[in-house]
Amino acid sequence: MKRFISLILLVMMLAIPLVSFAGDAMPTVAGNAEAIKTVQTNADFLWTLVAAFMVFFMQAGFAMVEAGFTRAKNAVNIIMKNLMDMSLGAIAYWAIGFALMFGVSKTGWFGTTGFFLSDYVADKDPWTLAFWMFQVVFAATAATIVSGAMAERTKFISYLIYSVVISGLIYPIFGSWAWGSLYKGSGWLEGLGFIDFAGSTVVHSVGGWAALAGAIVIGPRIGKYVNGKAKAIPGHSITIGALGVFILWFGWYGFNAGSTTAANTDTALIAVNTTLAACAGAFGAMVISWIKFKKPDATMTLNGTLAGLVGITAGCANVLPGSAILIGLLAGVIVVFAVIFIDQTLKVDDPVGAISVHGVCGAWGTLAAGLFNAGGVTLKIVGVQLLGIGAAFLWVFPTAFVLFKLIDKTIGLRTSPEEELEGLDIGEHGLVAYPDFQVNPEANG
Amino acid sequence: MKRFISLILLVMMLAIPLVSFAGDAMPTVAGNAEAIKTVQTNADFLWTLVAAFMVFFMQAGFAMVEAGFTRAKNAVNIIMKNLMDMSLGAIAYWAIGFALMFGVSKTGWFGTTGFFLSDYVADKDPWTLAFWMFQVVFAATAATIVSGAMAERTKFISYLIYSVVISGLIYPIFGSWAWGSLYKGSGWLEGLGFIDFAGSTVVHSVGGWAALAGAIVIGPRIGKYVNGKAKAIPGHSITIGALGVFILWFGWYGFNAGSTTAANTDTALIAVNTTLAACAGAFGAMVISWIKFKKPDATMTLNGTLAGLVGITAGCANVLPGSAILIGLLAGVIVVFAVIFIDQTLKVDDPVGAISVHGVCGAWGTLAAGLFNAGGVTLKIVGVQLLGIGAAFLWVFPTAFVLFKLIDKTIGLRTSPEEELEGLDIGEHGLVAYPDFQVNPEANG
Amino acid sequence: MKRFISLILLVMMLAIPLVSFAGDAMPTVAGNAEAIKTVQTNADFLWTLVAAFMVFFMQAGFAMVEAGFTRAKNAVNIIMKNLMDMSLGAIAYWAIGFALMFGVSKTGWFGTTGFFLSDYVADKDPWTLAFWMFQVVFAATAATIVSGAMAERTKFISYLIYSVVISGLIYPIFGSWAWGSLYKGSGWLEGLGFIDFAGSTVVHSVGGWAALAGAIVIGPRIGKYVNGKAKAIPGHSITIGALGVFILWFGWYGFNAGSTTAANTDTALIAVNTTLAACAGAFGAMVISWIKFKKPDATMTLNGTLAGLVGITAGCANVLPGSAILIGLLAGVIVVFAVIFIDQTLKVDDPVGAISVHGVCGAWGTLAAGLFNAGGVTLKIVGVQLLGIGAAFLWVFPTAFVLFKLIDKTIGLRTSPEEELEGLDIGEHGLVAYPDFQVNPEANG
Amino acid sequence: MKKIEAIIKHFKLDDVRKALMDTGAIGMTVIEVKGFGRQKGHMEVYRGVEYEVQFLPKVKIDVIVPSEKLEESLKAIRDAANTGEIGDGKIFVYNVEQCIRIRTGESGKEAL
Amino acid sequence: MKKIEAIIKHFKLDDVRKALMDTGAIGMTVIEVKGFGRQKGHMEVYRGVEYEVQFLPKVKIDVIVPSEKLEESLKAIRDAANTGEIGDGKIFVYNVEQCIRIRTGESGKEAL
Amino acid sequence: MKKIEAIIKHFKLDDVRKALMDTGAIGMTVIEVKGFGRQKGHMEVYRGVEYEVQFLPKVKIDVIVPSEKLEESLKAIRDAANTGEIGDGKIFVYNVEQCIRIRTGESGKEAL
Ligand SMILES: Nc1ncnc2c1ncn2[C@@H]1O[C@H](COP(=O)(O)OP(=O)(O)O)[C@@H](O)[C@H]1O
Ligand SMILES: Nc1ncnc2c1ncn2[C@@H]1O[C@H](COP(=O)(O)OP(=O)(O)O)[C@@H](O)[C@H]1O
Ligand SMILES: Nc1ncnc2c1ncn2[C@@H]1O[C@H](COP(=O)(O)OP(=O)(O)O)[C@@H](O)[C@H]1O
Repeated sequence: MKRFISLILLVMMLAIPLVSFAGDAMPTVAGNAEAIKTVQTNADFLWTLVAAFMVFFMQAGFAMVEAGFTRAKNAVNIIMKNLMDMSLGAIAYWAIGFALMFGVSKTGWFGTTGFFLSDYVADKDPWTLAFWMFQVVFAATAATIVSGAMAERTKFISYLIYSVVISGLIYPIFGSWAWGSLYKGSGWLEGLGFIDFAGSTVVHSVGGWAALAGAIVIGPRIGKYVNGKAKAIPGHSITIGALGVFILWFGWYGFNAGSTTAANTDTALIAVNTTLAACAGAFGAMVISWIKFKKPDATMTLNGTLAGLVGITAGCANVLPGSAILIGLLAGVIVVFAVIFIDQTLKVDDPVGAISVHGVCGAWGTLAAGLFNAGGVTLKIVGVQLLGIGAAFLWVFPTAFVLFKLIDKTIGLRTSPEEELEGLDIGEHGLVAYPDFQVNPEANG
Repeated sequence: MKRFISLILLVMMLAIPLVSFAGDAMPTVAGNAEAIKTVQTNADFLWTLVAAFMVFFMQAGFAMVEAGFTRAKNAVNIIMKNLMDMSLGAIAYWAIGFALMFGVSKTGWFGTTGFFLSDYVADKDPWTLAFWMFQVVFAATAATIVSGAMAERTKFISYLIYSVVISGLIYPIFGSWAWGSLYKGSGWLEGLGFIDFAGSTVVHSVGGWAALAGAIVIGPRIGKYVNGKAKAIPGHSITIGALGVFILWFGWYGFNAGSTTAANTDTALIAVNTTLAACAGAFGAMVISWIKFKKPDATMTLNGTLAGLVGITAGCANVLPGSAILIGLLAGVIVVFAVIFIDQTLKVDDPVGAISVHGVCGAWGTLAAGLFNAGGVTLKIVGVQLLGIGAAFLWVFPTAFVLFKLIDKTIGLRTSPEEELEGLDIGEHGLVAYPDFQVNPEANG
Repeated sequence: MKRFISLILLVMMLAIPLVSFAGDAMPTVAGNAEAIKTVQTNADFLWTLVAAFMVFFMQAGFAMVEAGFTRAKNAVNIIMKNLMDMSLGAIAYWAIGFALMFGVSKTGWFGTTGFFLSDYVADKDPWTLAFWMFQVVFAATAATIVSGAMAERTKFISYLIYSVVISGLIYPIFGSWAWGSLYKGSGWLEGLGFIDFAGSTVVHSVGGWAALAGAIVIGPRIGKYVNGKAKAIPGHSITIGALGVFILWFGWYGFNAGSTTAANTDTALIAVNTTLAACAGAFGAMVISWIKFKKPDATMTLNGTLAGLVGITAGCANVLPGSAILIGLLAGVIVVFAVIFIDQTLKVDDPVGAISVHGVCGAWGTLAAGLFNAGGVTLKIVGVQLLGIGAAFLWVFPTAFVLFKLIDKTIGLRTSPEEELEGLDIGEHGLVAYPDFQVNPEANG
Repeated sequence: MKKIEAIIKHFKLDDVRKALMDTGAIGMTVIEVKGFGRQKGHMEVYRGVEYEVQFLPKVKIDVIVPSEKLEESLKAIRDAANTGEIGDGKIFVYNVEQCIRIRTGESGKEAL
Repeated sequence: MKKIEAIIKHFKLDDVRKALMDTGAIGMTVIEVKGFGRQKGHMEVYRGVEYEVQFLPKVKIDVIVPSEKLEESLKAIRDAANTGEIGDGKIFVYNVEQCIRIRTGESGKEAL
Repeated sequence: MKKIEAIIKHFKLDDVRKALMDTGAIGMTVIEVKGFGRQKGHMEVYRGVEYEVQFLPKVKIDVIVPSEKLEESLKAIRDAANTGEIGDGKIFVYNVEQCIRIRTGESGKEAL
């Protein structure tokens, strides 16, 4: 009798995973437990993938922001760059980037396994794919940041080369330092306790510093600096640019809240922080621009929104909503000064403000994730954050600089002055973006 | 023996929550039950947040509809208004709106706890955040409706003030009457059985009646009425306007189906009803405009789509699909007549038809939710619906009217005629939306 | 004693579904098992609906692609067509299409039950609604493909009639052959093992072949062929067209990964394949166009992206990522040649390349799903794939051809030459899309 | 015949059109232009950089009138376009040597 | 030299261009304009409000020709632009006092 | 008074404007045009179809100057617009019979 009961219990508790939850089999405790795990796993996949799709949609946002903030004569070119940095970047990330970033890493400096998604081919674990899907759109985000800063003067073929290198090498290697252990890797920086939940540094600063290197190497657009004074070159469609910002904001919910890569309740705090920081960023930039320029500046306010989003990206999961407002507000203020400083003092020509939004506010956000840490702040925490910020700059800026210089010396980085004056659309793609509309004389200067 | 077995069973059924479902602990029935709840909770968060993100994306839709339906010379201004009513509105809703709407309410007229999301700071219950996230985008929707009706002539600073007041006070107070009990509140109107599942009245009519007050106080655009006859002032991009409508429709699935704030199977009926009502609304408006104006009118058909969506919002969870078609169809018909009546008879200048779409069809939808109630309709049900419709008007219209009058008397509501003629973009923001393109002489009248 | 224990176990395992998981009732194994099923069902609904919403959003993508790739003078018309094929199509699909496609089918040729969603009215099974929601947006996708190919010259009323017939008859009947058993039907083609997971043939080729029939019957636009030579008629906004492509790509994740209609881990492979094929498609088309035309052609590259997506649609769940790259790459190459062949050799005027992207690459994708089948390929598999491809053409092309001929003979398919020259927007809708902007002389030819 | 070129403010277009039609003019052509004269552009700030909007948008009306209608037409335009503010615009008059209606081939005054 | 200003329908631009080139013209300038003449605008309805589209889009071709080519050029334009329908447009002729090619500084007929 | 019509390349607009202002000109009008002359269009490929971009975008500057300023103005424009490359553009001169400032009613040279 005793035996019999024990047997039953044993079967119930242990053996029955064999039966498993499926069809009409008699349910068991252990089977249920398995089934629960399966359902949770399904939910995790669901959320990770939906979030990845939203982050993918940010590509549309970047394309629209960059097209809207630059001149009509270069719109086709900007769009082609955005389309191809995703397309080539994803293939490069599939071939090597993912392996460098998340493969087994003996040194803590880069991974060495899993090229060409071979992990999946080996194990058939679908999580490899879901995780890759989420990571590839992050790589594409880092890559696409640069196109805005180098807009209206970069050779298309040269941009394609850059695109492959950042998605395949520069981004993943830094990524492995901070995020490698999310999969099979292990990075030296995460080992120190570096906080960058969704990538203020890993994605945005990396993109931003590459953009800085590119903008320096390529030099300003013709007519941007006359006798050492910065000139305004307004973008051709604020409406399209603003649409891009709204799309980015929408996608950013996937970017930040999706970085749980699990369907859990942590996502709520992240979503709220993301919202409040974006709002405060827009507000901060509007107020500062109003004070400084006498009128609430639309392009600065749009930049401020993105600055708030970049600023909260590192700390979205470990700061309180009140802090998120402060982080966003300061990001909105910082971005205005950064744009002016880079444009007028450094005389680096960044048509869309990518360096300020992603580079500078990425650094700010990473620092803020330490300073406003809800669990308390120590000197060590702040120190590691600063280390991470510095490491990103020191890794990305020089390598990107060399890359752009190399391209420049070989196939050339910049289009001819004639082509630039006429617009890259004709020169590079043989097409104008808006053939049905007249173009303003002053916009072609 | 008996004891032993009982013990085992007891442990299995009760005591084991201590062990809980985690890691490799032996699974138990009670533990499983907890775990199931957790997974369902995770799914509820997931759906509530994804839906909130979709509703957020409606901000892009409103911005595009309003920009597209007004003139190029005011596009920057419209976009700034849409960006800032979200940004300021969210901060106002965080500070006070949410507390007034969902805080503990002793009277049934407004809540008094939970300012600055203090509930979360106290309890750390993440649901507070998820729920807030869903609600804040609803508040932003109500707020943003007004910008369209007051477009092309409102001072920017005045609009900002209005924005804070509607998101922080007017909307949440009415909201507390109808929806307070969804969280900690309890409203007198919901107590009577008022049906407004996703907010035909709570969100859309509230926005619409505020828009009506604003449009009356500010008066028509220069050139809109000449010798008492309404003139046409076509919008500058039907393409962008239509894109906005598609984005709104997409976001509306989050708006309606997300209002379950739970991942359950009720969402299916809601989604189907939403689809059919939108389709029927477009169809109804197209047919009526075709009959009345000899040609299928595009802007009316686009308005009809939104009218169908507004119309089904109240009853999306309690009417059958066949009824949804009827509700949408009638909303599409109503909106055409409402636009003409408001424009030509009332002579209230509403450039995008916001009052008709949101105010009038919001009322229709709320009534329809009673009339087509799948569970049967009684005089009482209809009476309460009418009461709710009336209460919304009586609360919102006077308070908004006073608010706009106050702004008008103090800092002024309207830009100077010169600025209006030249376009608000130059006057208010020092920027034109499309500097690369020539602008049509006739569009600047 | 024994009895007692047995009883307890019995109650625990069987009887307790009566108690069920709800409120504070004592949890049981069987109750838990039920509850787990409920949670998984909720997740399935969640995913199916979110995916459906994303697929719905593709309507915005189609509208933008088609508007951007055609001239400004026809933008209102294109948008109205896209809006109404969804609106009328959904109502037609509700009334009859769904029943023909998924109703009980005695013959394997079409269903005969479930008109007007009567299944739901009878059973109240919410799955009927969730499934319908997912299917209706597929029907709308098939329908909307045609508008691009017949753009800039089709009478609006005639397009509406076509729209109802394809959504209500042509599409669902073919659909029932391949997918009927997903609900209550059973089709002859699926019975043979036809692989078309998300509809390369069922949706895209069906739309593409209807587009071919339409474009042939209506004939080329005035000025498209002069002395037998094809002329270029550039679209009016590459920016808007590209935005449309990004929206489509985003929505396609819902299209492909959502076709599981279940929240499971299969979605990961599908998402990855979809991404890689789209990227490779863009790359393939860019390279080929670069070689052939000396410059990387933007509209071809955008078509290539869509070609990659169409190409992977059939096999997204049964090929490996490496194969997805190959399938996409070839689709990108094929689409360039197909566009040129159809335009210059067949002299069929398809302004947006719909026939090539959806028809031709749909066929390619269906074949590829067999050729690259991860489970291995046999002659039989390939044979059935070819049979399905052929069946789609033989069913759709003739019926659509007859339909368009019938419309042409009765109410007329084509607008007058004067209207076509002036633009359909004025003639059909009495509105211009961009009244504020001057229009280029050359674009009106 | 004379050609009158009037460069005016956008919002005066309708008034000028009506005034001209009252003098019996039955046709005219308008063109969007940018220009400056006494009225200079204004300074704006774009992303922190001050810049001058040098050319302001104006409308140019071309109307060809029989010589004997010239004075009347000039007065009509002036009266309709005048706001008394800077930037009201300018009127220039040219000689027209010939005028042909394409459809009928008529020429001279009849062709107007 | 004479300046010919031809205001024609959009879709006739290409024919007129070809006809002019056949006469030996080697340059021309086109401008998008809006105008009305015998052909008046039409009524449309926008959101329930009737309004008149007063100005219709046309293309203006400016071509400067040597005086001896004038008649030939006028005939070429007329023949190419004529559809026999209202709104076909008008041709105006002006005297050109001087012509300079910027690149070379040539002037007079050689500069054309 | 004379009217100078200069058809130049876009990016020379600012230089020409400055050069003219240095001669004392206080107003001008610019118009976006499309044209061709010695500089023909170029071939492009759209979706596999070769097509000629026949008209290239140019800017036309209209400036009315007192007759005695004509030569100086022409020189200023030529010098500023010249790049020595094909497509630099052309300058045409016309006689202006009358000039009126709308705001004040002044006419003749004072109205400029
Ligand atoms: N000398 C000129 N040549 C050509 N166009 C001119 C000249 N002077 C003025 N204009 C045109 O006339 C418009 C109005 O001139 P402006 O001097 O501002 O008007 P007002 O004399 O009424 O102040 C200018 O924007 C410009 O387009
Ligand atoms: N008196 C005029 N002055 C300036 N432009 C004119 C005049 N009459 C006609 N036009 C221009 O010529 C175009 C064609 O004139 P219209 O009278 O419609 O042609 P038709 O004589 O062939 O019917 C008009 O749209 C307008 O731009
Ligand atoms: N005969 C003409 N009549 C009218 N416009 C002309 C004529 N010839 C040239 N143009 C205008 O001048 C522009 C420049 O002429 P082009 O011959 O290309 O310059 P260049 O002589 O310096 O090579 C042309 O694009 C056209 O707009």
